[in-house]
Amino acid sequence: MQDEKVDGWEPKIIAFLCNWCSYAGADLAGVGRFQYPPNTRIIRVPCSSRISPLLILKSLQRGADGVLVSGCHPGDCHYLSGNYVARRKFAILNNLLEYLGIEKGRVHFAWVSAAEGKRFAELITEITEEVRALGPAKELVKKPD
Amino acid sequence: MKNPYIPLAMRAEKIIIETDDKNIKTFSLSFLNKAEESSFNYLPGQFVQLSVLGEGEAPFGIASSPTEPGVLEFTVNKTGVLTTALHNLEEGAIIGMRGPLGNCFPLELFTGKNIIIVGGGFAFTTLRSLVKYILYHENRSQFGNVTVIYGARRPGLLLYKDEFKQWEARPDLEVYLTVDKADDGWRGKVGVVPNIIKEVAPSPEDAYAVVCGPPIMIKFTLPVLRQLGFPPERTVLSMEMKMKCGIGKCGRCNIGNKYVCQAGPIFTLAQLNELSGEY
Amino acid sequence: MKEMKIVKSELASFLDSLTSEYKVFAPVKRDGFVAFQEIHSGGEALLDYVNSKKPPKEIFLPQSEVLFTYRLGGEGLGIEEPTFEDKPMVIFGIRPCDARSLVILDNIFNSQEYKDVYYTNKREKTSVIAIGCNQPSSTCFCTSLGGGPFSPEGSDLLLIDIDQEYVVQAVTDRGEKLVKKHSQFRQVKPRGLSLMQKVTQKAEALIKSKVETGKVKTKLDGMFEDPFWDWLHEKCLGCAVCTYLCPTCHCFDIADEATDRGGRRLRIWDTCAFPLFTLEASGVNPRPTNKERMRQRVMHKFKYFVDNHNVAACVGCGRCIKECPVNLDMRAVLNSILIR
Amino acid sequence: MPDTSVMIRDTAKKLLDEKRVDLIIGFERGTLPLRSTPCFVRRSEETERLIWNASCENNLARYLRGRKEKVGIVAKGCDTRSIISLIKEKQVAREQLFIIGVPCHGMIDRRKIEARFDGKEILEADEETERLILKGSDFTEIVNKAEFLHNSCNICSYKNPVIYDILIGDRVEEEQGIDEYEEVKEFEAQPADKRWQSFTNEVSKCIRCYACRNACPLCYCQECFVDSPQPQWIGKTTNLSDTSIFHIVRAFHTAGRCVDCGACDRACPMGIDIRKLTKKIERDVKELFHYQAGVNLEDVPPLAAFSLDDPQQFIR
Repeated sequence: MQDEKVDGWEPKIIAFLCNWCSYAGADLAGVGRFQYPPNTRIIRVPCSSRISPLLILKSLQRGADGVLVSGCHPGDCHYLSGNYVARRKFAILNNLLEYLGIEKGRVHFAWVSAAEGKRFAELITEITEEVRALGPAKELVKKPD
Repeated sequence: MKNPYIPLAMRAEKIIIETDDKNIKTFSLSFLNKAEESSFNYLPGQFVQLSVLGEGEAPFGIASSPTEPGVLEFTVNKTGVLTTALHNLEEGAIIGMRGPLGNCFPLELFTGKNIIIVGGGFAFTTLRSLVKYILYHENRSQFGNVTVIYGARRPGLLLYKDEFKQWEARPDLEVYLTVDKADDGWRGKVGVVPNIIKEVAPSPEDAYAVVCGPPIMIKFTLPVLRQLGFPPERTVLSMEMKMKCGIGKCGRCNIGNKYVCQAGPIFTLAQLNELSGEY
Repeated sequence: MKEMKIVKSELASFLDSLTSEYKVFAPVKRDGFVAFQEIHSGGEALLDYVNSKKPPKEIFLPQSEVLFTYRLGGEGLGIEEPTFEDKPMVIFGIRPCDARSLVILDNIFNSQEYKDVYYTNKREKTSVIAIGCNQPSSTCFCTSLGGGPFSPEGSDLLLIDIDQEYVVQAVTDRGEKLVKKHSQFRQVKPRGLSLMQKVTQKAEALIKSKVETGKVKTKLDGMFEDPFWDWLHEKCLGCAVCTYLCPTCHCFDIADEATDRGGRRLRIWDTCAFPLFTLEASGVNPRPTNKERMRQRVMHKFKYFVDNHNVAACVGCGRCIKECPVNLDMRAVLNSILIR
Repeated sequence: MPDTSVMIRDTAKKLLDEKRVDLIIGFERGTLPLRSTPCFVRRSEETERLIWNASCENNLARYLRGRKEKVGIVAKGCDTRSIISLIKEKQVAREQLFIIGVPCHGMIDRRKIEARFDGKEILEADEETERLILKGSDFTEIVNKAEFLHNSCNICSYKNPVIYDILIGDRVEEEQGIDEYEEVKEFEAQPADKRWQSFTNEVSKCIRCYACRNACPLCYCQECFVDSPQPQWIGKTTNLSDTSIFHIVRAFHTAGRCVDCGACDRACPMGIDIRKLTKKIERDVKELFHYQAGVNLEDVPPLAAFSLDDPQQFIR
């Protein structure tokens, strides 16, 4: 069953990382040889504000067990205010998803700078464990009817 | 009874790029199951639905002629989801095909008549089928003089260049190629298709005009043909509408009370005038 | 046509006996409205209702239906056609207007040239048991379209409620066989027949909405370019309420849904009200505004369909009238066509 | 005091006669009891069709976009709020409009009446100030209007038009001390799995007719995400996952724009409780960003703005 943790199941996590900070942070994690679980698939985007709620929901629909959106810290946005706009958007989305009963811990938001390689590795480790604890995604997964 | 929604499996034997913008390719398809080939009987003007599974289905006029068995050819202009998917395929790919669908050019009416074939841009596909069919040695004598007027915006966008070269060399066919804008090597005519028709001024006597092209070309071609004396009953058009089922059920390709997929795609202008409807 | 009767208290046992042999669909109350659903015991069927929210066409033409599935990687296309269930079906409790709609849909899906196996497979194995309408709604205008509250067309059996029992008309051989096979059907007494007369006359008189649809067709023949269409659509929202809830609207889309290594091709309800319906990949749309789309809906139902099949694609069930969010009433549309 | 309908007609007639507008969008008598229907009047003599009553439930702001002509529009409180949103989003110009504001006592929810009479059809309805006289084939009943108003009307605190060029009749006293988020709070109080179940129960009724989207004055994307062929964001069927995403994303798109006029809810033929989503978002926008849609022309829409100290506890 989907609800049970299947033997050998590994969570799949989609991470949308902004090109200027978080992606560089991920890069630095690699260069610095900070270990983190391999469950995350990274999609590089120009800015965290590029991420539409649709991309997050679509990820959950098509088999992601967790989603992370990460951008520059406030004040650091390459486009000056992209992350501030994103912050408002995600505040509403985050509340809405929780309100509808989508488990907390499926969708994550973070600020990771280009200098935070270690933090990136830690963040991914934490998120992976949180999603692992939740088990495979349930609510929005598309099942053929 | 056969399920009309199930496509047959075809193999893309050859895919060639037709135009210099690489947006138009011609696909030569062969039947994976040879038994299906023998029951696939078509005539010029008919179309099929081609499928790329997972991407969908779209209608394409058959560009080859039934006089050359073995392959079916389709010329595909990259515009939407399905045509893009087709363009991304490589030779050897398996493509779904349903058909043949729709009616064909009124070949019986054409018998013994002169035929003026007018095409523009990418819309020469079923006209090519018609030309090849007429030129086939067993068929040629059944038709009178054949005139082909075909134009594109510029030389690089003309389809079937090698074939046109052969056709131009034939004595039993008059070919006029034209472009809106010539380049250095261009030897043909310069000007839009309606103007070239005026210039060539084919006689309407005992003749049918067959027109296929972009809406703007059709719009300006029809008055010219009328002026030359071609009555609506002897002006033949091939129509294009968005289609899904291809078998007169899904409800979207109608012009008035006729479904283009079943009653068409070939109509005479007289028929179209009678059908009030959007197209 | 021979009349029989069934006592109301025995109806559930009749349906019970059907459920063993047939897949039985009947009206049930769900989410606050009436819907046709498979029942497993006779008691589940709802008997006193005006009509279902969604028309029973969805039993034969579901909102989405798998045309085939495919798996990539093998020889050829890897297509697998769906298998059809052998079990025969019964629709019980359908209204005469909806039963007629099936006959109208047959024109499309069971045509000479191309038989739609998905539809016909279900249609051919289904017995239709209709219940006449003693209490037609004020939005019913079936009598204007060649039907009526007790029209037998499309039904195998027609039940007419005469209080404690139903008079049963076997409309077809298939209906006759059902009657013969089940002990719950008995001889009807003359009193029952005269009651039936009264009931049907009373109900027919209740249908006050009348539209001369025959004349509508003649008018529409010359109305394609009429300025009428310029304002008719003005309040229309361009949603699919009227067409999706229409028992005769049948237009559909075909779309693929891909998964990792395979997928399926689906047939999905579609509607002339949506711009996407006719939008070509090139960006050209022959019906670019609400005007053309509204004209198409009216023309398709009351002219084109009549031209091609000699019957209007409307049974006067009134669903579009009841449910339109802006009260764009088809009866009013038809009447304003008549005075053009 | 003259009747509201008469005043609307007179105003409309004057506006058309004086050529101050080319078109009046208002309501006329519908074809069914308890129904009025949008009406488009271009000639002075046709203004007689215009009416006003408690079944003028549609939000006419929906018909304003894309018009070139000068428009006079009959507008309730909620409609004027939608108009403000449209003006802010530059979908319609203030100068182009003549707003005929009509204070509103709330609109009748005919589904509530249907439920009350359990399927028995109402054949005739007469409206009085506070009561409705409802007649069926074998009954006549008098009911209190107030008991059968739309949910959005019950909690409305903008019964009076927010902007207008003329106000028809007297202002209505706004309700004080109503908790407009009671339903949202009730929903929130349930455990997460119950909430999800109740949400999916609602959207499982969806037939993808898009009446909610098309009735909404603010749902005007040139290409709605459900209509995009490439990428095709979600499937076209009534698959539960697809309909869930449709409703979540559509509701999300109303953030900072929704004025809770209830048009989506009223349009839905399947009775889906769409406001359960939009009302939550509306509250969040108010609480998080101190913004309320359509209450003035000045405030910058919340998703086109930001503040350095916006809440971010949810971000790691």
